[in-house]
Amino acid sequence: MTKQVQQIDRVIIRFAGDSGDGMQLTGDRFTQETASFGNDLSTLPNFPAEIRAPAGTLPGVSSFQLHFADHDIMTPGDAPNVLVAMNPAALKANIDDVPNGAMVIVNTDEFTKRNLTKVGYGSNPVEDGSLAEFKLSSVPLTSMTVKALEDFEISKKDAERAKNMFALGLLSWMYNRPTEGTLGFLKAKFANKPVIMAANLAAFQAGWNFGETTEDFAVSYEVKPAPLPPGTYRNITGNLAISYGLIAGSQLSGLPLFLGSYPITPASDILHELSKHKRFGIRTFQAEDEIAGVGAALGAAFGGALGVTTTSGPGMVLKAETIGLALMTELPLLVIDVQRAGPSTGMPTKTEQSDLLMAMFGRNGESPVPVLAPRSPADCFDIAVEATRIAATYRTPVIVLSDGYLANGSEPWRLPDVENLPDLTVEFTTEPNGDDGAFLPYQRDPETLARPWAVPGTPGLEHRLGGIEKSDGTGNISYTPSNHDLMVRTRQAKIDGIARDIPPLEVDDPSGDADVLVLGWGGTYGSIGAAVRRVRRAGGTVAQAHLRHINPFPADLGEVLRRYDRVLVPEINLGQLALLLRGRFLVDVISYTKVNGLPFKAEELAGVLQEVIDRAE
Amino acid sequence: MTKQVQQIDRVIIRFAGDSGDGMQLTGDRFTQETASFGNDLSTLPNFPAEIRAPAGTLPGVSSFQLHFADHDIMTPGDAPNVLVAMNPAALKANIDDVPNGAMVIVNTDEFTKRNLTKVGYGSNPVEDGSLAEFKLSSVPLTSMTVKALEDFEISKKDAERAKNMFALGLLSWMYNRPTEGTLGFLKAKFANKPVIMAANLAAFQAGWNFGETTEDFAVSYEVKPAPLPPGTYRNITGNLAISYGLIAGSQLSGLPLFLGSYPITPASDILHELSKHKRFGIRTFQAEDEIAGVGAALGAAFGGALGVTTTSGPGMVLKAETIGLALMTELPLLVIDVQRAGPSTGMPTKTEQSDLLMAMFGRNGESPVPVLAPRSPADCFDIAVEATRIAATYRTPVIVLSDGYLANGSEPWRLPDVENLPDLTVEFTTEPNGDDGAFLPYQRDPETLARPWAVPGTPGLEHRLGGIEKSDGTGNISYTPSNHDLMVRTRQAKIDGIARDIPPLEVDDPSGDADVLVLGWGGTYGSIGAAVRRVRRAGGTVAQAHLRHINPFPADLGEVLRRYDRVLVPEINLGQLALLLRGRFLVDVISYTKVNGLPFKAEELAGVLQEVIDRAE
Amino acid sequence: MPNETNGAAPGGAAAHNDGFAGLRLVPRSDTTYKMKDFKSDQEVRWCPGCGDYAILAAFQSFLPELGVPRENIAIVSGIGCSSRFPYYLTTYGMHSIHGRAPAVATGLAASRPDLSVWVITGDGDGLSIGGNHLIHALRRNVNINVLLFNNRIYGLTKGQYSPTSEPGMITKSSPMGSLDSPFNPVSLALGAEATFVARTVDSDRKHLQGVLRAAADHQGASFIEIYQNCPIFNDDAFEPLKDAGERDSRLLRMEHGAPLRIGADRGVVQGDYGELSVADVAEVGEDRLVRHDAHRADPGYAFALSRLDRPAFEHVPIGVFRDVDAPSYDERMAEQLAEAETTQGRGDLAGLLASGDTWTVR
Amino acid sequence: MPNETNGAAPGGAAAHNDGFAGLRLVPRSDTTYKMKDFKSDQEVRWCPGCGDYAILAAFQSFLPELGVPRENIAIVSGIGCSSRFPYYLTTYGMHSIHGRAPAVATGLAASRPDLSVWVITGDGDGLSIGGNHLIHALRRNVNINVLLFNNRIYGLTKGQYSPTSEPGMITKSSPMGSLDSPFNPVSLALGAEATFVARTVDSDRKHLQGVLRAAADHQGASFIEIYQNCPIFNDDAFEPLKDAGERDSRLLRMEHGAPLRIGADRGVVQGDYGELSVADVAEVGEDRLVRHDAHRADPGYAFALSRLDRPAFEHVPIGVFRDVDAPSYDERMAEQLAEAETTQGRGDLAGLLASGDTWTVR
Ligand SMILES: Cc1ncc(C[n+]2csc(CCOP(=O)(O)OP(=O)(O)O)c2C)c(N)n1
Ligand SMILES: Cc1ncc(C[n+]2csc(CCOP(=O)(O)OP(=O)(O)O)c2C)c(N)n1
Ligand code: SF4
Ligand code: SF4
Ligand SMILES: [Mg+2]
Ligand SMILES: [Mg+2]
Repeated sequence: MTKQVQQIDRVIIRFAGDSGDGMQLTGDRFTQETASFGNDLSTLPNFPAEIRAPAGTLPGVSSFQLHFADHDIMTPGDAPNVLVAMNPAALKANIDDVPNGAMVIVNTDEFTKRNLTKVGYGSNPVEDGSLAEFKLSSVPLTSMTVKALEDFEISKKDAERAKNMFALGLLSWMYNRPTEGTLGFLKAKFANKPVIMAANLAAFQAGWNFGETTEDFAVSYEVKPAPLPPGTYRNITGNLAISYGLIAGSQLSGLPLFLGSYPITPASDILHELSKHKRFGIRTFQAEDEIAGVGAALGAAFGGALGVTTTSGPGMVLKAETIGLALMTELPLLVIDVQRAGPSTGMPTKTEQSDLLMAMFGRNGESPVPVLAPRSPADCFDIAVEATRIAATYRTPVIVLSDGYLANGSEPWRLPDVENLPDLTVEFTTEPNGDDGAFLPYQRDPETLARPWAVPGTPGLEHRLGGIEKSDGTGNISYTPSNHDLMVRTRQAKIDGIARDIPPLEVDDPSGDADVLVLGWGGTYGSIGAAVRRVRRAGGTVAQAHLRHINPFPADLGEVLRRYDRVLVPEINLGQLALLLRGRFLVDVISYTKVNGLPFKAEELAGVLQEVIDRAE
Repeated sequence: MTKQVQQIDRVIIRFAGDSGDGMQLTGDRFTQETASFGNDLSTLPNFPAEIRAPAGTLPGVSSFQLHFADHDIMTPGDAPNVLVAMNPAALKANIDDVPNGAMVIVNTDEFTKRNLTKVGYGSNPVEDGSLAEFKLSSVPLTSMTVKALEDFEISKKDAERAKNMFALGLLSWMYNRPTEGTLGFLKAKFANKPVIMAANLAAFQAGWNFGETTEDFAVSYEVKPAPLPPGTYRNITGNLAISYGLIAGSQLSGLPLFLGSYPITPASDILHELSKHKRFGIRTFQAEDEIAGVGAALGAAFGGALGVTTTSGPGMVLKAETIGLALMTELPLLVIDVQRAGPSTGMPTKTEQSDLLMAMFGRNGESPVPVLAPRSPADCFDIAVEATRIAATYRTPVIVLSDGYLANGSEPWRLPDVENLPDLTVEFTTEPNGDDGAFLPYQRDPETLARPWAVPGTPGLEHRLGGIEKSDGTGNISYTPSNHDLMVRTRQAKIDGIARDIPPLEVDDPSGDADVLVLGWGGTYGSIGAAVRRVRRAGGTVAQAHLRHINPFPADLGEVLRRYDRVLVPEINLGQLALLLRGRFLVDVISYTKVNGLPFKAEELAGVLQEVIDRAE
Repeated sequence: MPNETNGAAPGGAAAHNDGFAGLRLVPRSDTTYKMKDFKSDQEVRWCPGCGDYAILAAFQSFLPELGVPRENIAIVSGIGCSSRFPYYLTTYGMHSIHGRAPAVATGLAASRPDLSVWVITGDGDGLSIGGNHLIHALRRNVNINVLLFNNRIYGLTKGQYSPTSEPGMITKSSPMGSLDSPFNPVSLALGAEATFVARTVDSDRKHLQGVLRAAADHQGASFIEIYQNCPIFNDDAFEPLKDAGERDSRLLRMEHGAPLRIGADRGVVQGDYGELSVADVAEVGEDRLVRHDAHRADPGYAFALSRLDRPAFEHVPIGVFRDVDAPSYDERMAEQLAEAETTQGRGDLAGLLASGDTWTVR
Repeated sequence: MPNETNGAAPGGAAAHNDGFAGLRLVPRSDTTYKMKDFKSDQEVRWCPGCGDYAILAAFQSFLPELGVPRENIAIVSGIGCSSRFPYYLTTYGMHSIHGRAPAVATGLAASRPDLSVWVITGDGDGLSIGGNHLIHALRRNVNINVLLFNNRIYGLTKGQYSPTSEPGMITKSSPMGSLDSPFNPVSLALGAEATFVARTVDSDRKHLQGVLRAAADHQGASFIEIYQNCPIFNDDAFEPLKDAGERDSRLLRMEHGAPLRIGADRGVVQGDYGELSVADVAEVGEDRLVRHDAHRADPGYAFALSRLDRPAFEHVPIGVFRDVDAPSYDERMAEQLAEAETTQGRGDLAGLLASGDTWTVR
């Protein structure tokens, strides 16, 4: 039977099932297929907080959303065009997000009385007509998988576990995905378990064939590759991109990387990743706590390493005292905070942007620290390199604010040409800089105000650092009043001065006559961009700019803000950047906030934006 | 010989000597005499950072400044009218602060070649004419003391150590201080060492007699008592006043006080003081670190105590995570930060106001906490009571920002009538508040938004608290997006709502037509007030207001700010309150900052203020 | 003064517990509870097969034995899979922050001697980030019972090595094997002056409850290491101790007063430098077996016992290593308050405020 | 790539130290130093009579023995009177923050095996706020030497009780006496799997230097408790050990291989449960004296020794309790890096970035 192939420009698919159903793997594989096909894409995994909540319950639902298109896109999408629900819990937890008319594929085998009751369904939604507004496909995924694997020497349990591959096969057929990647992946993954490997391959194939053969699915879809700029691409998550960026920073600066870290969601993957790359001379130290993690990183920095520490909110606050010591000793140090929903333990697996003011001010005394924020998963790479540059050049701790959404979400990344990455070579000081061969550890570079970095092992430059106020020049302990005032202002001036080598703010204002500017920072770039497109598509005029450097701000930020009648600042917090902008520039920015643990929906933001535009007119 | 007695309205005396010379004790005693005489007064002790730096060195100098007057005064004074210098180091370290024409009394015995060289004096300033611009009195204090004690059975060393009492006697004569207090004090202090007691009494008397007899001192001075409001007074330091305020808070609320603390300068004295008052049912727990200190205080609060923790900057940052837990569990908790010069270890014995933004924002996630700041040593009492009120009423951690200057400085305090202190009685919840006898720990009081406080031991109200986001009402763990947004906003609304029972900002604008407002917060009240008086005395018109409540601000603050053409905000930091005011009210306040570890000088501030007034005109 | 603050614990009935020694200051209950009375309505959310289920069940069915009103029991935990424990019980509870449960519990126990306070922690929570609070609570002999669920892995953060993971273990954060030498939690607790130290196993409910009983009977801090299986990230870490074939040749069940025996034929003897080792009873003779004494003032013997498991779990003592009498922290603190009140009289606020040099302006 | 990062330590000469075992990876010095070469120009600012002076002098005059270039020595301290130490030496140094020196030093030592790293800490800094970092550094066997100046008081903050203060001690924060039972730092270190543990006294320069020598010769973490007098806030805390009359009946000078003797007539014997006690040699006979063995794999004997000082300093062992071989953390870490490079080849950035599923757009 030849089937109809329909061309579409973009699709949003959400795979949802029990934590044990392998939805993250399924999503990942589909993403890889899609990436290698050349679509632009953006993903949003969503895990339960529990490791493995009881099977079939709402808290146990795990999902993975993927948006792919034949053009450049910015978010994982607001509402899925296709929901794959592996059990009643997955249906219940996700159906509210699915718009009328969308396709819903359910695994009917799991819609048993018991499973339905578990999540509070009085009757079976697959049968009672309550899904009438959707394009419903009822597929007995489990039993079909088991059937397909009848001839394999595996337990029923193992056969059932392959049902995600059946689903993947089906969807791969439906969207005409290339399958070599997945086949290769399965072969590698189960290299040591040939029977399981064969079963998974067979399940995948069975799913594909099911789509191809059955009448249920009359149409398959084609989403053409997106016309991305030429280059070699890979799909990358924020956490992986940060890891690679740190390795690049180490290689480019010539500083061996030392990571001191303590596991915490959603930052742990950076620790995991870096610990794999020892052949780059990378040392990873899993410390007893966050304080020891950053302490060890600072100790390593004293010894001439690129000291890095990675964490999330609850761990971040524990590092404040040591970051203070780093800024007093003026040693380079990278502090990566992958923000999650707070306060306190909050919602570890959910995203938020609410650590900004803490990053700015969460230390005793006047303690300025540069703050950067990546705007997309791939941008995490560039931000990590930029953070290395600033830390190494200015001899300062640098805070990078990623977030849970960027960390686990992914997008295609055009590989940079390694030869064209910036040269960040650090020259340690090896010669005295004072009279009579003395070494003055706090005699600064007149331009950057950075102090010399002389590492142990360098003869003649022996010196002592510490957290007590230091005398300008010599770095000896000083309680002299005027010296303290000078040092407080100098430390501030050093950080403020970084603005000199930050590029001007890129403002996207195609017509040049927008009255309204929407300004964001960090992980909301995609949502805001998508909202801006919607508005523009609907005929609205709006300018967009996005901050990656938050402390210091780009030098022209004030001027940009004043250029527009209205400035909308959407944030996943209660208005933290807005406070800084207002305080710094006295501009009455409009703060739009939503703090529900999820990225903004483009549609919602577009509505807000339109309102602001309408009011401005 | 009868001597002339001259009436003056105020005097500033600074006692300076080696750390071993007992200058703090001397200053304290002179202060007590002055207080009991009925002058208004203000003091500023200044210790070296070292416990006992090598004798005779500059870092070893310890001083105590006292300002007293026949009228109400606000600061310990800018420049001493009298400097008592017990050795060359004390002279060298302090003479720059002494204005021409002031009296300088030096202990010539210590001006030996060796001691002079130690501090870099090429020749003896007492003899080389370099002190010509001062009214110099050269007194061989040590040898005269030893002489006076010839007949006592004590070692020469002990005799020499009594020289501070000789000096105290001399100054007491000079300013006609009542002596009974000091005599009584010495008798009590040395009750077990009768010979030492007698020697000290004799040294004190000898100093007095020396003033009375010798021709060196032709004049003695009289400063009349100040016309203070009627009442019983005592002299009190900020740390003591906070301690008493906390005890009062405990008594008034009926909550037993539990202090969890870890020693740190300049906060340790609160721990010391509270540990003395066990008969008030006060438990003090010296924890293994600051985290355990606040953790234990929170545990005690869970159990129904008034949980308190005290610290300074470096310890404060360590408490952030637990403060976050307190605000999530919505339990009352008092966090006292006695600020010192930062960042990092900074200058532990010096004052600063630079923890404000940390107190506001130094936690992960959206984590609003009320912030209060006492404005004078005696005000520490009222602020501690007010903090108790807010914590207990709103079930929230409250941060109090004192500072090193308030902590050790003192002023007369009119004892409150205990019967008139506010009734802060807390009623624990003892009955279910939900359907079917259920207890809903997050069902709020509709007015205050406070949740019920039910303590272990209460039957039927067993419940579990924690740092993960809680469901509105039940308090169960919840990852529901809309619930999180609701809870984040509700926690914010609860703190914002405290503004309802904060009194309107007191604005001191006698003529009512000032164009310039000077607005401060915390420990700078005295300096700003003194500057305002100077300006007014010189014919200037200026209004003054001072914030004791910083989060939330008094409800009318924005309106007050907009009433004035210019608002000057002096701070001992780089403009932290200024940022908040600008961000919140979009008012272009003028920030004046000095960060040298010392309180502002009234003269300097007056100059700044005058400039702003001039520019405004 | 609106209220009386001294002495009386908020909400506290007078203490008259004549059961467990560790509950001397806790009221006795009139109700006789059943296990189900301690089961909360919250759905238990550990992975299938997690050892935490067994511990929870054992604990819930043990609690009625305490004879203490449910409202006088408080359970404080940190963060980790194990630290979800309090939600599943109907007592008062606090799921605090990572590593800090001993500190929070110290404040609660020290200010509320009328409560029975239990701390639930994991090997990461209690020994990594929270190690310091734990050892300090132990040396102070705070009146808490610490249950450390040792699965030798970080469960909640999905499988990194912990301070008790075996050296060389390959985990997410140690792809080439962990470089760390692990703590022996029992040795560490003994080095920290703990007055009660025990070890038990998730799967042996009877033994577990026996240890809980002994802990409740101990005044001051009790430390209990519970071997707990994490089937997801460190399955079968304790298999040799559970496997019917191996178990008997490895598990040393300590009983106070009885000779230390392993299985039918072997027992523990002491060497020249005090170290303990396992020998054939037939060879060395019954008389040379060490007779277990958990009440020795000197912790050296208990420490020697704690080393028997090296290397690699060859012989693992379970039961009570050490249980000695010492006044608890809450008790000593309460005594000072009482003494202050007795000798100085009850605090009087007005008197306090006026206690310095005062003067009067009329 | 602008620079070579792997392996080569920044500024590091190749290692070829053939002196102390603990310095195997540290270069040897060509210069022969004198004590004065290690004295900095900063004025020493402890109180008159403070024990820290003696320790500083002993340390400065010991350093030349290391035979290591001055620039390859780094001293990391926390906060406290004792922690001012680094300023007075001409080596590299960091006066870090309260309690965190072992963490900072771990990062430095782990990434720079070519340095000789010393940690200076106090009983408050190292055992109170910093207790956790200390025990973790010890179990990991990080290549650092920890000198804990134990004056049994918080000096810098002017006299509060510390985790080693005697119970009941009256201080600024304990006007009715401290409620805490103190740690025994040696027991705690042994409970934390320390491979080298020693104790010495500020006033006995020769002994102190002997212990420093042994520590330098130890690979991995060395822990040295130094009794230090604080004449201002806890004067004469160690008087019985210094007083000529009492000293000999109290101090137990341990020497590897020699019988444990106290003074002329007494010595140490072992009891039934491994505990050690002091007996008249004449009574028990020379043969029964325990012969000191610092190299026993099992820490039980060293632990038993550490308990001899109870109660109240009756007999105080000084010298090396334990000194056993184990690879150090920096070494094991370096090995993994080397192995990764050997087996997988040196890291190549372009290759890494392209290591996933890639596709090409033309
Ligand atoms: C300050 C802080 N750091 C890190 C974390 C992340 N975290 C949560 S639980 C945990 C370790 C859990 O291990 P364990 O205590 O052994 O408990 P288990 O899950 O194995 O029962 C970590 C690192 C956190 N929640 N807070
Ligand atoms: C985070 C933090 N908490 C507290 C302090 C205050 N503090 C400085 S040193 C010290 C204790 C010193 O005691 P110890 O380590 O025994 O050193 P000693 O002064 O006795 O040599 C304390 C509590 C601090 N500097 N930082
Ligand atoms: S991860 Fe391990 S410890 Fe955690 S719930 Fe699952 S099985 Fe239990
Ligand atoms: S306070 Fe004690 S420890 Fe500190 S310097 Fe003075 S004598 Fe030494
Ligand atoms: Mg664990
Ligand atoms: Mg000390």
